[in-house]
Amino acid sequence: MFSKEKFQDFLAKLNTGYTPYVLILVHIMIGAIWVYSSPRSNVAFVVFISSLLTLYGLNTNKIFKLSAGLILALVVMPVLGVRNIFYLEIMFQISVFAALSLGLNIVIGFAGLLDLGYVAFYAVGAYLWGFFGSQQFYAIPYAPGIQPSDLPFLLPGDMFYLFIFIAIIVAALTGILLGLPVLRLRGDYLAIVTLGFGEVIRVLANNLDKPWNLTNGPQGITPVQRPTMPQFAVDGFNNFFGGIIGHTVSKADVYNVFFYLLALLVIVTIIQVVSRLNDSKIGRAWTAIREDETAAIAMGIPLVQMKLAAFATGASFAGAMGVLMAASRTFVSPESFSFMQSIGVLTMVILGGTGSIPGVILGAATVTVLNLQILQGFSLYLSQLRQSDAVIPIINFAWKNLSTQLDPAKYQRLLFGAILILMMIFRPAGLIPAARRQRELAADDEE
Amino acid sequence: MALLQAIDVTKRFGGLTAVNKMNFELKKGEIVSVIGPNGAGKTTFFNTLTGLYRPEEGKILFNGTSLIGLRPDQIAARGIARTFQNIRLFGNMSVIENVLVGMHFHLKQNMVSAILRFDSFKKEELEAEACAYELIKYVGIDTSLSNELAKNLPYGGQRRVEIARALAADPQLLLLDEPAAGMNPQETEEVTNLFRRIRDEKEITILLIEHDMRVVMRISERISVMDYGEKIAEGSPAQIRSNSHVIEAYLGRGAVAGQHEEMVK
Amino acid sequence: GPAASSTEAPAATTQTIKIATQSPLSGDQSVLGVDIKRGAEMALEQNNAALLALGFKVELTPFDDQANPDTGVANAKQIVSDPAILCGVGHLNSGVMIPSSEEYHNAGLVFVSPGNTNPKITDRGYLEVNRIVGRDDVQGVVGADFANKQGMKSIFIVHDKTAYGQGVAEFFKQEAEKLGMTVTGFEGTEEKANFDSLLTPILASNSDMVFFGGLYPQAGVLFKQAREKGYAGTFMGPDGMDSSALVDIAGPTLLDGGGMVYSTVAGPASVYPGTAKFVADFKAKYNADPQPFSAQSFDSMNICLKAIEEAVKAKGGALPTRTEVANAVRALKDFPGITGTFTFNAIGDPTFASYFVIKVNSADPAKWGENAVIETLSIAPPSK
Amino acid sequence: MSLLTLENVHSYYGRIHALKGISIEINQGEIVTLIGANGAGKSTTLRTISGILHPKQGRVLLKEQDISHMEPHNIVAAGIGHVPEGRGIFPNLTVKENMEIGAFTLNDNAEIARRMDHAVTLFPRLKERISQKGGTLSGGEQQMLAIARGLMLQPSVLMLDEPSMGLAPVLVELIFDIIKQLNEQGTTILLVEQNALMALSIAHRGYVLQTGEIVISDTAANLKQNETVQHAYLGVE
Amino acid sequence: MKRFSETINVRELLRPIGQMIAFSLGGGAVLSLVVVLLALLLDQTAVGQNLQARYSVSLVTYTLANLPQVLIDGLTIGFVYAAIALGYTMVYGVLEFINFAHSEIFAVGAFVGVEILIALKNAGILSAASLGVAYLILLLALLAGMTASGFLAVAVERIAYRPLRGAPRLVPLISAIGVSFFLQDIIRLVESLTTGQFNRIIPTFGNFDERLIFGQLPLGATTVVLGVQIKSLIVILVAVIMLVGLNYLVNATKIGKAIRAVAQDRPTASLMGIDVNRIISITFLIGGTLGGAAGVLYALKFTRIDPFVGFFPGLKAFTAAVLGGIGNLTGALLGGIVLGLLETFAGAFMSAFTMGAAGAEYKDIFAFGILILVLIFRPNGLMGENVSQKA
Ligand SMILES: Nc1ncnc2c1ncn2[C@@H]1O[C@H](COP(=O)(O)OP(=O)(O)OP(=O)(O)O)[C@@H](O)[C@H]1O
Ligand SMILES: Nc1ncnc2c1ncn2[C@@H]1O[C@H](COP(=O)(O)OP(=O)(O)OP(=O)(O)O)[C@@H](O)[C@H]1O
Ligand SMILES: [Mg+2]
Ligand SMILES: [Mg+2]
Repeated sequence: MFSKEKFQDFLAKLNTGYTPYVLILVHIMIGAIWVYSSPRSNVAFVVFISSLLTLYGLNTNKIFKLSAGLILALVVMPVLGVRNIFYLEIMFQISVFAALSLGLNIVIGFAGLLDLGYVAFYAVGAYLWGFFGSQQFYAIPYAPGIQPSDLPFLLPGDMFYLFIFIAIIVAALTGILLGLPVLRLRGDYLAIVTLGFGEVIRVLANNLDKPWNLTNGPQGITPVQRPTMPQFAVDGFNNFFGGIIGHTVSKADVYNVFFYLLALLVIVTIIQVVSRLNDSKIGRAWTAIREDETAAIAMGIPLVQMKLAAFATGASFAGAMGVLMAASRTFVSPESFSFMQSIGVLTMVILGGTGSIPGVILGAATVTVLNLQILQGFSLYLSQLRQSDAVIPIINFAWKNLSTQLDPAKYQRLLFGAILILMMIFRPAGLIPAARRQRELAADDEE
Repeated sequence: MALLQAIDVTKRFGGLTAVNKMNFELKKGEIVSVIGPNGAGKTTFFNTLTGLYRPEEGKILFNGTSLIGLRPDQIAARGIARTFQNIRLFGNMSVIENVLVGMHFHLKQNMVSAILRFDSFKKEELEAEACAYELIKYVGIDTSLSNELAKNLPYGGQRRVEIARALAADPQLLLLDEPAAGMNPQETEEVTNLFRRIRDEKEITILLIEHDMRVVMRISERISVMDYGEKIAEGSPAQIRSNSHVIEAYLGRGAVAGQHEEMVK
Repeated sequence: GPAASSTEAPAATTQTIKIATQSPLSGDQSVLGVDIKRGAEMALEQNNAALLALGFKVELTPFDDQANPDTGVANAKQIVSDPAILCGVGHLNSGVMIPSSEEYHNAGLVFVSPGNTNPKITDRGYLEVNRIVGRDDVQGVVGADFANKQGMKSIFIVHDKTAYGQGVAEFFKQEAEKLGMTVTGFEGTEEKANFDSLLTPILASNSDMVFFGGLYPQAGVLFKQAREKGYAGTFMGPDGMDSSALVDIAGPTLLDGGGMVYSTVAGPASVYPGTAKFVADFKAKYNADPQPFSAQSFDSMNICLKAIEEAVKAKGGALPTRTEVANAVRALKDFPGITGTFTFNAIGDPTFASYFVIKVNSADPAKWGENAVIETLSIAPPSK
Repeated sequence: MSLLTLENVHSYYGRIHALKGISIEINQGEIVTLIGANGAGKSTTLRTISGILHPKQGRVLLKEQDISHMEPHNIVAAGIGHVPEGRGIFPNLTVKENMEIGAFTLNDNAEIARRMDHAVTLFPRLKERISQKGGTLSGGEQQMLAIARGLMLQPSVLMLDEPSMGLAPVLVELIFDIIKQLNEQGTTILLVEQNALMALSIAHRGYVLQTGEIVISDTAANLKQNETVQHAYLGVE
Repeated sequence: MKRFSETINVRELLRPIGQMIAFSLGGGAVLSLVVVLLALLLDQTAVGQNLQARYSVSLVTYTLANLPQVLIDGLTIGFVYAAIALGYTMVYGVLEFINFAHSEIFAVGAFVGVEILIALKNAGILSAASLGVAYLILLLALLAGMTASGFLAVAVERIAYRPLRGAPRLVPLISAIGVSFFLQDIIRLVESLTTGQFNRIIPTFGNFDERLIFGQLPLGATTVVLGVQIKSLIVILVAVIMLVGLNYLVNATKIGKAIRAVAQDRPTASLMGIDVNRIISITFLIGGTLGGAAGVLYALKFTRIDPFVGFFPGLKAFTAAVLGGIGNLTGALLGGIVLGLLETFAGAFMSAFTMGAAGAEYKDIFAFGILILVLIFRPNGLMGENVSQKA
């Protein structure tokens, strides 16, 4: 007979001794080989990246986890990625959104401040490099669209690295500037004010083409420079991995790898910073504020100062990521910073598990993969069916006859919405709940 | 010199004067109680002392300097810690974290040192933790409960954690708002002894509000009685117990008062 | 000849070629995006015979760019990673097209754009990027010239704060000022419903004409409210106005006063008979009128099909490479589409795109096809 | 036959097993008191009776009708009133509105007004504060309001959870007087008190709870004399 | 039998109307004063000259001549916002969460109302309708929209929010976002199944589009025609009725008291004999009904709707609710009026005062900027009262 206890025992056994090591390695191998041999299979890719979950979840020693993670992220992924750059792009976007989610998580998860305009800081970073890393400075006198295309660049592309740091500072300052007046507000007021602020930044980006053309309005700024990629790096990559990859990799693809790695670096930094802060008096003060502001202030915690710290820290990561994004796309436009983006990042945080670092990363990965890969893949599959002669067996319905109104590609929001609702109903604490919160929920669920 | 001095403090809510020209003095090392009928203005008076309310009139001097206009966290940093009438712990933080929060402004770490983990940071954290354990033990909580979420402790335990958290700030003055409410006689006796120890061993001045005469009469060196926002009497426990005005307005003549007498004996 | 080859070489095994579309299929811009996909879909269904005869089955792979650059780029990477995709049709938003086309360019995959009028799209000079619509800089100029000829003295310009709408409006303004007309106002608005506040300066300016750079859903509401408030001048707009729904929204008062004209690159039925058939087919298939850019999408897809066909033939029936298809697109001469006759120049703009100025004649949406062409121009893109 | 019966009731907070098989009987017209240390499960017992918590096992019977799975509002309608621990004042409703809500199940406006008059004569302080928001009352005033609100319903069984908490000694006396009066007028009372001595002095019977289990049940008079009780709960050394 | 005055609390009926008048007059007066002062100050500067050159009128004339119409327009849109804001406030007041799906509930109301009108039009009834019948038909559409939205809101609460009651605060928020997405596409699906298109245009009928003219003000070479459309009057009227009704319900009836009690403390409310689930359902029903009515009115006023129509008005309405003090019904009204006036003033005068450098595109920034400013000085909104928990 099947019983829950037996099953749990079985799971527990799987997670002791050498078994988890074997399981992890097998999972990684299967995933990697599958993706390698059929580089366009979405299923293969999902199997592959879910090996990160196995790696995270199973019980192995730290050094093994770390080295397996490093090899996976730094070697296996880039190699598989350049065989199908779509995967690299997905990994890149996961990294970008994971970084944003981690930043937002500081604000929401730790300090308990609901920020609905978080992409504003992302925009600040992106436009910062967008302006200084392009010809826009010389285009100021021209209305959007009518400037000559042979204007010089203001700064060399390698200033990009410097601007990552400048963006951190500028975004943090923007955070403080916004925070100063509004952080005294109660939760939901803050939510709507930040939402407004997000809109203000987007509208400014869209409108600051008049009277001086600073942002080039809705047309966006392009080309935004990238840091130079030395030829030897490209050659080196090809020499080193050429054999496995099977074709020579172009400079453009090596750029993709570069930005992917850079995003990883930012994430690692954020994780370090966040977990260290969380484990200090600052983190404790944030949690205390989240729990009871009055008691916190009576205990000597300077409320506004600590909230500002949370706001600024969260903002600074978004700023850095903005610079990265502008350079990798070589293009910035207001469309990237809509309210929907803010909501998207918020969804990642809550879906993953508010306050939980691994949870938030998983949330970012899930939403991104869902949005770019699974839902699109599903739609494409159905669209193919519709163009084929396939028939649904029993009811004898030809896919061809499916009404064009029912094209699933058009109803991604419906699917996405349904997934959100179901997730919240069945897993309200998120995919990987924060350790503390888990206990809280267990105790509360009777009420 | 007086540790704390309130001169003509007045706090109004709309038309209601909750605290009316309150004059009050506290010497270093005293244990003083404030009693008075419900709604007399005791908690409000506490809130003006700790900066949660700003009085409309009057002066508050602590060690000779004015507290008026300071934020609660600044006042806390000057050495006044408190507990709340309705327990206000950080329910989803562990017991030890609650106590560590109380140390907030004593810790020298900042964002940079926390991120870079200097040796000084590690040392300070270890010391703080050790100190927190000490305090948890001191207020009478089993240290095995240190990592329990505060809200999962029984009521009496939570009261003690609140006291530990306040002590963590290493205050000169401790304000306790009905610390024995909701405790049974045995526990009440335990915390009463705890307060005395805190004063004797840590040399912390204590000002407390309490309706439980078993506590008030036993440990107070002086009692202030408030009614309708004003101080109506002040004196030793014996004086207050026999003050007919206080009996009338507050103690009552019946069973309760009698019982307390009985109990104290 | 083609006839001969089609009879002699139906390959034993048919190979699959795919053509991608990218446009917003979800979200609030899907009104236009879905019809871009539909236009392409219809073209594929109607005109895949030639390639089928050559032994190639052509499939459509529609992608949803959600009007979002990030999604667009990710899709682009997925598109270029599928070797079966040889040509693409898209996008709606220039903001999505510009970063996505970097990927198409890197992968050598040719795209034909049915709707991106932003000059920057082709100014980069990529072989893989083409469009069959006119550029904003030309369409704006056409409009201003027309207004000038009609004797308009003062013009209030409004745009929708999109790359498209503002683009046209900027060039309209530039040309109008050059021609000596007074631009009484130049304002952008993302508002879709309530134009009361914007109408205050419009009415106060007492302008002869209001030019709206944008799309009909917004324009219709604006024009309606302007008439309700007593504006009696002429309305004008670019090809984004070309939908019968415009009169449906704006109501009969649209034709009062100076009436309404619009410039367009899409030929009316009288000039391009294919258009009428397209509209009829579209209605039959989807039970709805085609939105702007749908006919262009139909043409874009046909160009893809034709180019692939030419490339296959040039290779003797073998599967062409992407670069060969891209070159074949550029090699097309006077391709007869339903919205014009197309030849691409060195940067992918159509040489001599045709522009029409059309006057709305009836408030009945059913009679949208009877609108009169009052001016026809054939203009080359500005040389770079 | 007893009016209110708990049969082997088990209640949980998530995984915390708070009541471990409690059986209690309360007869018509009695005052029954529950005493026990902090966290013993006294409040949990009241919550289980009033339906805020549903027992995982066991039954709660009101005149032989099983109410263990009824919703709180239906239980109130059946005549059980509960003045909760921590007072549960609606902070943004005025004192008057708080009291009106107490009589929610009643539709007779005149009767409501009459009861309100009665309640504020018992607690003149509330009359002074009648249009103040509940949340700004002092602790003791809130306690008075909670009790007054409980009186508005005039239930057949009234459960009071630590009614004397935070009240001045004079008022504690008053509260106990009121409880006695109510009982004399026919209300059955279930009383939870830290001030066990006073509770036992007005109760007919009592139960002693310890970590979720009933360890002693006896008449009030006997309990008062019981050494364990004296030592642990009455503060007699 | 009781006498009328005993059963009906007249004060609660009149109070909101008085407040409404006071807010409208007050808000309008303040803003008018500001622009007139600005105009007087800037008249002789480059700003004035620029306007003179463009419109050949002085800045002061321009401002004064346009002012009355701007006030009328601002109030109209303000009442639209207020009507939507009531729904948000209602739900927020009880569950303390931002019902993101309210904008789609609003949209559904609009679609149901408009579909009925389209059906009537296709049946030829609409064009044949006399004026009286036209009003009846509008009422019918309004009621249909209200019913649909009301029930939808209740269903949404049952399915997507109720299971989440005990969860942390942000969880229902995400669920609401999910519902919002879901409903958007459902509307799209349903609407395009029938006609292939998912946007709808409300048929023209009755005399709703007519404009009542009050007079004319000369402005340079042209005149400003003062007037208000009949449909705007209907919008205002219905919004006022909704507000007064809702205010009465919440503040003067037993159900209202129960709603407020549930809002503050659910377990205790249930101990008072209140059926919490029922009250929450009623709240959603009311909120949804108001949303549906607002949807139909919105379609009437602005002609064209699509599945995403709810988003921006929803956002504005929520801003209005916060501006006024969320959870406070009168606050929602005040917030709506202030926001409506502000953005209309900004849109109408910005370009004149900035020499054309910035115009209507900044009106939203203006709205949000003012929101931030107000909240700095009144952290709980204009009408919000601060019931701080006692220490
Ligand atoms: N924010 C406020 N607004 C209006 N009145 C208030 C406010 N806070 C307190 N009050 C009133 O001020 C008076 C004093 O309240 P306070 O809480 O200081 O009393 P207390 O002496 O602590 O009483 P208790 O012993 O019952 O706790 C009370 O009557 C109370 O109703
Ligand atoms: N909401 C809750 N979540 C989790 N555990 C709870 C909750 N409420 C009570 N408990 C636990 O259930 C047990 C019984 O608590 P209960 O409140 O019934 O005790 P009590 O006898 O009323 O104590 P007190 O005298 O402190 O009021 C305790 O261990 C307590 O920690
Ligand atoms: Mg008090
Ligand atoms: Mg209890």
